[in-house]
Amino acid sequence: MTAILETNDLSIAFGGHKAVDKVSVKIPEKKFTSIIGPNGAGKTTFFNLLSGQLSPTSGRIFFKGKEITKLSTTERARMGIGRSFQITNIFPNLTVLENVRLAVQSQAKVRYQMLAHFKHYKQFEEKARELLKKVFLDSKEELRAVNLAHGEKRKLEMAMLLALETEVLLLDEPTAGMALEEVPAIIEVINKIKNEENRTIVLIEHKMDMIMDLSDEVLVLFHGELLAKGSPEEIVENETVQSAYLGGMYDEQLA
Amino acid sequence: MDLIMSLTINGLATGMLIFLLAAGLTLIFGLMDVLNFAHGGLFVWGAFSGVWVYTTTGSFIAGILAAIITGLILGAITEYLIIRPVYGNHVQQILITLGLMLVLGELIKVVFGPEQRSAQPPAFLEGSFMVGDIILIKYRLFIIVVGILIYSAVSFLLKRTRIGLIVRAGVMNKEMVQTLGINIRMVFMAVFMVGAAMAALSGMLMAPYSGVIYAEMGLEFAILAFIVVVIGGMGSFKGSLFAALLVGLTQAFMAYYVPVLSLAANMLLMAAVLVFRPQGLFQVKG
Amino acid sequence: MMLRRMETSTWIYLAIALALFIVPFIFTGRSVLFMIMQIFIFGIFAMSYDLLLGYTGIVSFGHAMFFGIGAYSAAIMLSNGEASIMSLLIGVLIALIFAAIISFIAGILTLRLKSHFYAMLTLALAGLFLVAAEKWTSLTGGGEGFTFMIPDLLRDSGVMYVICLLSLLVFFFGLRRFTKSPLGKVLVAIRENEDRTESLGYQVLNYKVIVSVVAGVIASFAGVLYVLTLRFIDTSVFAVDVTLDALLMTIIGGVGTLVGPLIGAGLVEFAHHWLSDLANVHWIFERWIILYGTVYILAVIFFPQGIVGTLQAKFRGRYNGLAKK
Amino acid sequence: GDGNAAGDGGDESKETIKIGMLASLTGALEAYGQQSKRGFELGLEYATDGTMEVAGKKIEVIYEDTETNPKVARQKALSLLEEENVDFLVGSSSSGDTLAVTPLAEEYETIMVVEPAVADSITGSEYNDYIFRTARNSSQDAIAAAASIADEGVKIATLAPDSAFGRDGVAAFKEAAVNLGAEIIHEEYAAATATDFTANIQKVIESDPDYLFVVWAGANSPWNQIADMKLQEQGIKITTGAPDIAALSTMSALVGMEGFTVYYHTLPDNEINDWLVEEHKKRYDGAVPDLFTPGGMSAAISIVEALKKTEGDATADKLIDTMEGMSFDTPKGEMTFRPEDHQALQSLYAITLEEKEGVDYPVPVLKRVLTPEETAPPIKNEKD
Amino acid sequence: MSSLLELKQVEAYIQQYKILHDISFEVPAGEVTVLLGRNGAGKTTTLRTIMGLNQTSAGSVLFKGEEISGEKTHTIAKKGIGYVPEDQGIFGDLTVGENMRVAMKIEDQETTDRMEWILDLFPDLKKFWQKPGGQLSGGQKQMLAIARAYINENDLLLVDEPSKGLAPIIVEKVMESIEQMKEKTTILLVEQNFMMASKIGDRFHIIDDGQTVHHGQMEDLRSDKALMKKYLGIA
Ligand SMILES: Nc1ncnc2c1ncn2[C@@H]1O[C@H](COP(=O)(O)OP(=O)(O)OP(=O)(O)O)[C@@H](O)[C@H]1O
Ligand SMILES: Nc1ncnc2c1ncn2[C@@H]1O[C@H](COP(=O)(O)OP(=O)(O)OP(=O)(O)O)[C@@H](O)[C@H]1O
Ligand SMILES: [Mg+2]
Ligand SMILES: [Mg+2]
Repeated sequence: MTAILETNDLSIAFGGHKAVDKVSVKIPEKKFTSIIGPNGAGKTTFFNLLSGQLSPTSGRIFFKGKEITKLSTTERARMGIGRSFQITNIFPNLTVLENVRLAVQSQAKVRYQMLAHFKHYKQFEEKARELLKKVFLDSKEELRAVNLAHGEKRKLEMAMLLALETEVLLLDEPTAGMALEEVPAIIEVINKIKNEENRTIVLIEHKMDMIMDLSDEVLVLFHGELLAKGSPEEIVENETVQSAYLGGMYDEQLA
Repeated sequence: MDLIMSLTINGLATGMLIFLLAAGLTLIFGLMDVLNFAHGGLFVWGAFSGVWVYTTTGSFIAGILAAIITGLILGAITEYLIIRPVYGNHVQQILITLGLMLVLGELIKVVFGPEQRSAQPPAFLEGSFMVGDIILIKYRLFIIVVGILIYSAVSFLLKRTRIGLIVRAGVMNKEMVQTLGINIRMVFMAVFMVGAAMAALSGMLMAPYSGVIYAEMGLEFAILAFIVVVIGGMGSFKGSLFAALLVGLTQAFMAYYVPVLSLAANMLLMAAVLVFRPQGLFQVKG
Repeated sequence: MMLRRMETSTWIYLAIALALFIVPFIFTGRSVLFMIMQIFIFGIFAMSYDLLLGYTGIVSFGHAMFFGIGAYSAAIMLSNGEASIMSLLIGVLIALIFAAIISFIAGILTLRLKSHFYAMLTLALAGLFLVAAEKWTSLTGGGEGFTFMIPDLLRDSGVMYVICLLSLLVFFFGLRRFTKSPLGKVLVAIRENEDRTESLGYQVLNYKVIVSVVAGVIASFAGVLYVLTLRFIDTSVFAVDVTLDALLMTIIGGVGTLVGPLIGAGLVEFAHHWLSDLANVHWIFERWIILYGTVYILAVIFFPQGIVGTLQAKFRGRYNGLAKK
Repeated sequence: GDGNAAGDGGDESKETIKIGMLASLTGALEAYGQQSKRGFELGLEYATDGTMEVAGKKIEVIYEDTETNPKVARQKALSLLEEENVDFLVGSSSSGDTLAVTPLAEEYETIMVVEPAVADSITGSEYNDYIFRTARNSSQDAIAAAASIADEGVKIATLAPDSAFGRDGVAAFKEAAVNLGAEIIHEEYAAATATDFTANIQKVIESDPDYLFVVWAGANSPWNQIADMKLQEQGIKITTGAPDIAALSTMSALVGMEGFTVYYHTLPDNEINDWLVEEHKKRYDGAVPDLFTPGGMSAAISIVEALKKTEGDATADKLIDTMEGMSFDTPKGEMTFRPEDHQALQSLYAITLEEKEGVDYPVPVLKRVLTPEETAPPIKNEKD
Repeated sequence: MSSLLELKQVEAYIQQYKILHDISFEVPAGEVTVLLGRNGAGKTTTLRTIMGLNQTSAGSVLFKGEEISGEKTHTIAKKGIGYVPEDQGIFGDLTVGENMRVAMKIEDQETTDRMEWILDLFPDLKKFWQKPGGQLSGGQKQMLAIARAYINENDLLLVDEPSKGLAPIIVEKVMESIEQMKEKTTILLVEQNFMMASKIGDRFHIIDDGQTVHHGQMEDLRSDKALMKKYLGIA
């Protein structure tokens, strides 16, 4: 098993507060890794470090064995690290299709093409439609994104993320605030990606049932440190994890 | 030494005047996140209405009051009609207040006539006295005092009262503040009125300082105010004071030692700040 | 084959363009042509401004700087050398290169910051150019300005008219293509949500700098045409008013559309002419700026899309305006 | 030149003489524009004895606002020349507007009477045959300024805005003053928009002159600060050109100052001026004519006088012949268009500013009339 | 038992879209009433309409027997209603402390006591007292939003999805806190986390497509699998 992403004593502090503290992990290629941990444990911050939104105070990050610690967000995105955000982040005034098309276009070599008509790039549009189908949004492509329901916006984000053709997908609470009813649809999308796309997925979630269903491996962050890692089953059994994160309710929830 | 003292005092006075001008602008931006390019218009209106009352009644104090009242009234109208529809949208704010600036400047000519008007300091502030070889111009000392007073009063308001917090919170999320039982519209209007009154007051104080007022000075001084606000850090009240004094002193000393560059001094200062410290010398937020 | 692929709107524009070529045969008076030429020139200038404001969401307060650079480059070349086509071409070349360099530097420095910083820096730079033009008297004639000769060919206002019209068409169709290119789409994305565009892997700064340079170069060309029609130059080409004019034209006509600024230019020039003529009827029209400003304010509040944008929204039933920031 | 530029204006059969006047009727210089306009109206009336006719032809005037914007000036001039077919252009309030128009006068072979723009270049480097100027030019101002104070051994410092206007003004003054034996010991230039003059005045004090000559035109002015910094108490006398009445009221700190002026309504002693003052008061609510009112009037008189001489012939060539060297009476006494550069030589006035009962600004009181010969400027055009 | 809040046939629009068609329910004093319904059913809109952030186009909203529809939001808030919005409504540039201070209507012994209680409940807030709200983690923001609503003495609290994005252990704490709050304050809760809703709710109303379609006691719902499947998509 090769690690596609690897961190080495990765740390970041915000004015003395260590949000991520000496985390060394290996994220296996083409596997599904989940990150859990209490609120404020540093999960989102860890993602921010991986994707380049933040730069670490110390430690190093490797992507396919190459060090990327000093690279910018865009450079990393182009190498193959894509992420979704905890808050929805789309182009509100553009149509659903235009949203995805922009993402598709960013992958092409025509980023600075300023003389040709975009209509000549039919392939972008086709690809975008295909992706929308994948996330079950094909009926809404002409709607302005702002008018989508919350769950649909998250699906749109997924489509845009898929368009980036990145090898690694970092998903930050893709189902937050979503009705129970909608959750399965998202899980389906994620599952589809996992099975069909052959990509590495890293997921942050608080919904334990989802974690249990999807993950190959689970990492637990606590106060910025890596508290435990292992298969979902191992993690649920882990007593420290139970007292620090799951609390007494977990069993009930599963019930 | 005398020379340096003299340049310093005069530079400080100019700086304080600029500060008074910029204070309203920075207040409105810092608290309400509104870029008010009509600031210069309020400034000229303060100057003209104040000077008009001052010259007809002969009372300087009455002139100052008139300017402040004009500022408050114009501020209320402006906030209600012009600013309210564009809260939260910088681009639109810039565009719309620029339009208001044109209208206010031109209206001055309709109401007060197109000619420039002169204004002299009141008798009790006229002239200067000499301490050793240093000439102290009374009116300038007066301005320095007023500047310090206004700075202290506003700082107190911002730091020691809940008003400052409420306004800042209101900018970030108006609805949320309302659900906390606060009438944010009134608060916003009040802040805008205070900002406008400060602009008007500085117009009135400027009049005897430069001796003349004219309708076009609005845009000119608004640009100066913006330069100061950018140098100080958008929205930082302390920054504006500091930047205004810096600009005042730079002007005074540049004019003496490197007159060639004095015309470009403000612009160069701002360009340098934008390049090396774009958040301004005293930035409060990212 | 090519022809059939063209959009209907293109046909309409081409028809209008053709009609415009006939104008000099109908109105032979120079003063009418002069006015129409000014509309073309400011139309070009406003389009370049719209590229910044309407398409990319960048506010500039110093666009006059590029206009002035173009104007002075041409004027100085023509008055110092002989008034030949050659000197004019050299002047144009200098104008474009100079504008490109300045806009590149201004862009690199401030486009990475929040919107108002670019506005302020361009304002400052334009101010510096104004000061320089006033002080460098030997080159610029200072505040009083100077008159100069233009190549004989261009002295015929019919020829000048055709040149202005051709320039307008080239820039209009060029920019239309530009905004509909893949790159143009990215610009709109930047306007709508800059952070997101960045995280899609687009290097936003590069795009903004490209736009800033393109807009600067075009504005500078408009400046060249302007002095050619005026045959006189003074520092007023660097004045804030010039930028404000572009702003008003763009807003009133419609941001984010190219026809908008053109219509805006026509309307503003025409309204200006007409309203100030009405001053003989009633003194209030001497204060036409009040009227003008009021209309403008109302436009920003009630028709933030401008004339063209509002019409488009009506027809398409779709609202496609300035993003809320 | 242009195909249709030929002098339609010279059409003999035409029954009216059309004059197009360009002035800043709005904008920064609007006060000046209004003065010229009033003066011009009164001037026509005076010169035609109220008939508004000359040599049997009616005179019609079209006033256009340049908005102090060269583009608008040119646009308006073109429409005056083409649509209205005017026989004369008059104007304008700013030198920039004027320079944008003067080449058109040549192209359309139409006489333009420049009033009140002052730039030397109008009748200097940018001169053409169709331009006549009733306004005084910057050099005349400077010479007048020098004449009112300069003398053998007088030490003078200068203060001027750092602009072409300021620097040219000082240069011309310097030449004239040195000719009169004075010595310029210091030149100081301040930003045209400055509000603080401490540094400049400080340097002037350090140079310890007898006089400080100030050239100032912007709305902001150094007068208060000059008074506050007690220059006069330190033995430095101030001198400058007295401006229009609105600006005079900013100079109350300078009572006692010696200087010069282009015009103040009590200064010239002649019948035309008496008429002007009276009519102006009658018509405008008791207001007296201001700095540029007589200029406007002079421009009107010069046109009517020229037409009288050509018996109504408005052909440019004929007019040029007639007007070169022509003398005519104006509220400021006799003026003469110098044949070489078409600049009207005219009287200026050496004055002292004095306080006067019932007037809320310092009043220019006549010291001496500076004759046209005395203030004749150097000829600067390259006319052969 | 008298009802503290009563909605009668409320209709409301967002822009031109009619979102609420017929919402009618009562909130009895001293209980926890839960609004349930699928995504986009109109739960959030209902809360916003009560708060005066949305205008009603028909129907009435009675609070303590007094009509409050049409009143300004701040007036409604002053009558004693607190609100935790769905998007948390944190003032990003203000510190945690300042966020709390803005909310505080009065500073007396009572509030000081509450403050202590809240800070014990969410120690993270105490730890990050000086930190700008915008820099908190998603869950910490949620805690702050809840804390801010608890600080004032209110008769009624409207809480929109408090458990969103919270770790299970924190969800538990929030539940505890609601149970404690219940002693003094009536609560109207919107919650997707059915486990939580069913545990602390006394009665429920189901909203579907802008209409109240069903209501009853919480105990009954838990056993009614058919109903759950029909309206909540829970198998
Ligand atoms: N930009 C920042 N500046 C200062 N502190 C920050 C910043 N971003 C995050 N933090 C702090 O770092 C810690 C970790 O935050 P992070 O957002 O990574 O938590 P998380 O594990 O994602 O939590 P949650 O599950 O609630 O989203 C928190 O205490 C947060 O307040
Ligand atoms: N600004 C808006 N413009 C148009 N439609 C809107 C807007 N806001 C909400 N809606 C629509 O109103 C309906 C009700 O939304 P609401 O937010 O009340 O649902 P909800 O029950 O709270 O859903 P959720 O569980 O996702 O929070 C949805 O169909 C939504 O799409
Ligand atoms: Mg998080
Ligand atoms: Mg909701």
